[in-house]
Amino acid sequence: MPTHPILEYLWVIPLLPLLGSAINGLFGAKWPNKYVNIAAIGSTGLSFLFALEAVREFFDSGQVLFHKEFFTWIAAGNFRAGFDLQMDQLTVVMVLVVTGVGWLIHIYATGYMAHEGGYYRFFSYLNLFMFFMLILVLAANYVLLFVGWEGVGLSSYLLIGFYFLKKSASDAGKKAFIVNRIGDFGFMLGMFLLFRTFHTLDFTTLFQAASNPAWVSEGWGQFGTFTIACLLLFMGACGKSAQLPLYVWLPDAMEGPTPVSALIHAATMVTAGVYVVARSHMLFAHSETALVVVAIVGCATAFFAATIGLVQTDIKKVLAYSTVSQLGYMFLACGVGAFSAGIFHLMTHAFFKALLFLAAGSVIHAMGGEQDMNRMGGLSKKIRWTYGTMLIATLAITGIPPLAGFFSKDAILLGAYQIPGGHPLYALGLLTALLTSFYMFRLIFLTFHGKQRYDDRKVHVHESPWSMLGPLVVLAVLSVVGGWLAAPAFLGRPDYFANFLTPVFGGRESAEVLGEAAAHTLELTLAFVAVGAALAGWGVAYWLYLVRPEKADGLAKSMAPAYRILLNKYYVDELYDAVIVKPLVWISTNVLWKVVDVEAIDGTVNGIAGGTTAIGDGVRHTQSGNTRSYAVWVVVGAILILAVIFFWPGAEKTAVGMVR
Amino acid sequence: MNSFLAANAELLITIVKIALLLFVVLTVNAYLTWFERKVVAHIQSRWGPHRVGPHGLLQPLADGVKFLFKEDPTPAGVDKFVYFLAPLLALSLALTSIALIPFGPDPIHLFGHDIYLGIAPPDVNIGILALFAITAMGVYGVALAGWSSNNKYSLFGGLRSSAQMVSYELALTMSVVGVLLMAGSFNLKDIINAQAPLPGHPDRGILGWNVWPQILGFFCFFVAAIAETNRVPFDLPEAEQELVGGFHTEYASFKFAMFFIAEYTSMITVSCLCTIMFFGGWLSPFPASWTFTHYLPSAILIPFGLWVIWDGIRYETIFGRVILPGVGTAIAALGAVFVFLPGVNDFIQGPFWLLSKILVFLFVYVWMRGTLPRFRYDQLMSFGWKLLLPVSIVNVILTSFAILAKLQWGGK
Amino acid sequence: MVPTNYYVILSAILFGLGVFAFIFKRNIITIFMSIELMLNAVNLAFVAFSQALGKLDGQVFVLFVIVVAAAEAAVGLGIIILIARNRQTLNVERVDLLKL
Amino acid sequence: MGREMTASLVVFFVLAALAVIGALSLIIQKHPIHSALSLIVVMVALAGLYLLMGAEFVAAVQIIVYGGAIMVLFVFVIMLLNAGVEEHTSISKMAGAPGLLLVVALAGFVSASIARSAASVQTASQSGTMSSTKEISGMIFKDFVYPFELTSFLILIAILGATVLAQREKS
Repeated sequence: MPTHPILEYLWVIPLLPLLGSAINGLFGAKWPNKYVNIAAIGSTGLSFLFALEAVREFFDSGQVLFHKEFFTWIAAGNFRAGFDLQMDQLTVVMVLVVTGVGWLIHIYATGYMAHEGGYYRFFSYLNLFMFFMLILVLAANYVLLFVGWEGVGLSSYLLIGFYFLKKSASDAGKKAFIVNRIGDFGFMLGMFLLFRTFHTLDFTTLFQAASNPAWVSEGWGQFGTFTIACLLLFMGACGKSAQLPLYVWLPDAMEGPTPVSALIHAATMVTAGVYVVARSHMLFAHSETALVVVAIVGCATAFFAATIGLVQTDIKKVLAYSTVSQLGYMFLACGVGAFSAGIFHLMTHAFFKALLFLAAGSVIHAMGGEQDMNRMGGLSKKIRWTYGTMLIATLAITGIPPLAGFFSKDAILLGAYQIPGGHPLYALGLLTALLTSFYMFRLIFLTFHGKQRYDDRKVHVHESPWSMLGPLVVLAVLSVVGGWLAAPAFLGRPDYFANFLTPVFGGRESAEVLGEAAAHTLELTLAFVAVGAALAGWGVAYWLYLVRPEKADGLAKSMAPAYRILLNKYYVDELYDAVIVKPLVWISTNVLWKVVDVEAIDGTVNGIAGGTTAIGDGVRHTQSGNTRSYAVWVVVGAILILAVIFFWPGAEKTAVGMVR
Repeated sequence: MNSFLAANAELLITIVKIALLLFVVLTVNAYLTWFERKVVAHIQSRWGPHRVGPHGLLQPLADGVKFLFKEDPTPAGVDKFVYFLAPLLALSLALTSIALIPFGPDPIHLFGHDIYLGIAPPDVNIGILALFAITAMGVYGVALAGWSSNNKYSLFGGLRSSAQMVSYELALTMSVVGVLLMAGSFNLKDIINAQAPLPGHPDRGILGWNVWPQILGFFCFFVAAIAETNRVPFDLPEAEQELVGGFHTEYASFKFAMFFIAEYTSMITVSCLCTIMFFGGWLSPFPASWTFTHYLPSAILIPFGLWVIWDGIRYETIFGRVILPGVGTAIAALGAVFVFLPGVNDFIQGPFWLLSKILVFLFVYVWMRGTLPRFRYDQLMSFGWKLLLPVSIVNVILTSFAILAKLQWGGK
Repeated sequence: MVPTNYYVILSAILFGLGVFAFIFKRNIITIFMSIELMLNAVNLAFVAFSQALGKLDGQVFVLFVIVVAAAEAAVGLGIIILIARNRQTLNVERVDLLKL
Repeated sequence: MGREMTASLVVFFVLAALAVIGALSLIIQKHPIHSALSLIVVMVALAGLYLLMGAEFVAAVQIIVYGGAIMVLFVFVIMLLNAGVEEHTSISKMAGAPGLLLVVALAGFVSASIARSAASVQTASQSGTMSSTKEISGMIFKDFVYPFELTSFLILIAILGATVLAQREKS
């Protein structure tokens, strides 16, 4: 019995969901939902418990990086890709978030999907996703991480297209898949470059090599290998985490079932990009350029998505764009070097955004599948629990203290403010915060307040079952207390969370840039400003949608062009369609299909076949079954051999040798 | 001229010997037919030939003349070449086989040359093998004759005989192996000498012959030999009742004579072989110490001559009364010569015994023809394959074991 | 003594004639005979070399060849009889099908 | 020596001519029987050559087995099948002149290459007593005893095969 059983057998944690997935996938079809639930929830719950135990052991072992090579997966030359898992502080956060939130969402899904077809299929996919996600966060080298990376992409594709009979759903799935491929392409190129440079893809060795001053001093500076590699990795991250310009798939991904949106497209998968950037911070740290790019992209995405979110009427779409913008925040944090802040926001966001989605799902459930906020309103009386939890989540995301979002977002803004030349970023981030609070409260007001805009006779509003409300409550609690880890910072104490992650990020926190006291005062001021912005957004939303609803439409009319642009999401999809999709389709049709495939490939295949037939026809005549012709051929062969023997240099020797 | 003679003396002598042997063999053949007819006749209580010459002694001559002067039709549709080849082949092979037989142990000294009885030099290492080779070739005469004469009876005769000969050749060869093992040589002379008493051993005379230890072999050999020569009871190739004349149905006059002579010649050859391999060849049946047996030839010839004279005097035809006494006196005189010329007498011993043994075997041949019925074809085959061959193989095994045992415990 | 070359060249000629017979003749039996002819030619070469080298291995080998030839003849002629029985022909050019 | 030399040479050439003529007539003859006879001639001539080379045993076996057994089998089969003159179908084109050319080339190569090697063999030591049958038997039953046993197996199997092949199927 090893001292740290679970750490020693870390592979159990990802394996359990895979097991559940396999069981459900293989046998679930015939089973009643009950068994499927047991398999799915049981496996994820168990892996959550094991994760907890592993974390405990990790602390028990003094928080030293645990790294174990379980078996070698690919070995070619000096290249080794092993099934190596590792456990450090960052992993701890990720694993707990993934397993914990994932488990809750599983429970929720049992209620939400209860009446859907393909129940077992859904949970099989979901467990599969859990497996790959855990592989992703536990991986100790880029290759294995990439496996998880692609795996989650796959399962996300499967789940977005869960209602594969709906064309929009399947299209959305394909869109997500393809857009992600673009990012993954960059990611792979990044990996290749890294391997070519450092001859390893193992995190520890790679980062040691990278932190080797020789490299840094070697002027691998702003546009060297590091920059390129980091930008390529970041490209992948953009794809996965829906950043500009690759964000387009995420809103469409809302076609999937709501638990999927909650788990994959809010809490876990989309944050994988952030995780990768944070994981690779050693590399990014060597390239200011890359960091700046990350910051700018993140900030721009945050603002951009927020603006789109202002006018959306589909409740899930609003949440989707808010997810995009929140991810932007995280990248902003990474970009300004406040990695711990980014991860912190990742965690809190996982809580409240999952909560938001689940609550929205509960609303949709209550409305019997209605997603348009214009057909809701005044639901607060009817579904109190949902309303309460969702309100908490909204407060959290808008950054009202002392809820989770406040601390994390504040840390990010602080980081952005502190870096030299970071004020524009800060300003934009602040504006985004205002917008965020506006559209979130707009969502709340449109959905739960005001006069009811739906037909009572058609829709029978009803509160969701406890299997759905339970997770809501738990997540609500988490959204409240989740941020308190960082609370001491405001009381002048060290930030627990940051300290906890310090071993990973080497304490390169912007907070240390200024003196402690100055940082404290600055933090407080910034916090007040942020809260002010949030309240302002709240107020505007209140005024526009509750006091003077007609004003909103007036406003929309008064600035019609901007409104239309926002409503159409800046026509980005149309742009992509015109610039990329149409040419691609044209090329594939007229070049790849009509020329390459039909002419070249089919031509080759048929040509080979025809050639073989022709040769066969020719040779067949030698097989006449006529003994005498066979004899002739034998004679010819004999003559050839004899000629060789005869004319071979020194043949007489060999001949004598034959005799003697 | 003389120089040429001197140069090619060997060649000359050989040619003379061949001519002599040919004459002898042909004559013996002729009188063998007379002998056969007489014996068979007496077995069947008839007189046999007695018109042409006294006791029909000129009958062979008459037959010869008849053979020569009868019309010789060549049937239509025969394969000419083979049709003519077949009898030639048969006869020549039969005669060649005789050439390998040594008729006496030691040479005559004439004109300063050692002249052996028998054409082949006595030290032919593979004498017996050569004989078998020739007899093996003997199949073709019959087979080709049967095939070429474009006649179904002939064809069947040829088929039967070739099958029969091939089958019995195995038994023939296997049965001899025992003898060869004991002699340790293929050379006929060595085989005979191997039956002679070893120096320093008791001279057991007739008891030393191979026939006693090789009785099985002898049985197999003799039966197989009769089959090889297509004699009764194995004369299916010319079974009159079934196949008219068998393979020589279409042959007339001289070509038929050729087959005929070939058959009798091979009879002689086989008798020689039997004598040489199982009955001590020219060895006297009596121990050498019994010197008086050397006068046995005279003791037989003189009374026989006297009997012939006496018989001739009281013969019914004048011709007989003239000719027979002459012959008698000649015979008696020969016996007398042997008595009074001891050197000649000693030299004559070997050939005398050899010839007398051969005569005995020829008599046995005729005797069997007179008594035994013919086999059926399937009986023939099963007899050859299922009895003779296994028995001869067993004989080989037993012999080799015996020899091994002798080498192991026999001492010396 | 006759030079070994003569024997060898003679055997080569005989072998060639055998091959030509094999190619040229149409009667299965004759073709089979031509095989025997080739074997004989080879035997001649064997004996010639064994004589030239003063070793008997060649002759022993010839004996083996003869034995094998006998076996081959037995089986081959059996096959020929079968073919003649089934195809009513001995012409190899009419026997060019594996199955009737 | 000279006379002996010429004598053996004469004998050799006579036998060689016989053999070649026989082989040729094997080809030329139309009827299988004639071919068989020509082949027998060849074999007898070869036996003579063996004798000339002093290989008496081989010569005897050659005549007994080849002449007395194998060829008899051939003749027997020809008679049994009543094979006629071979018919003139010329389906395989290669059989004619091209085949002849090939064969000439083959024979040329064989004789040339082996003779070239034999030229060096000529000087090899001539053992005095060739083919004393005892030596051969010694080799067969000592050095080559296993091949010898194997040949016995081969013969057995051949017999079985022949019987099985030739027996009429029960119908």
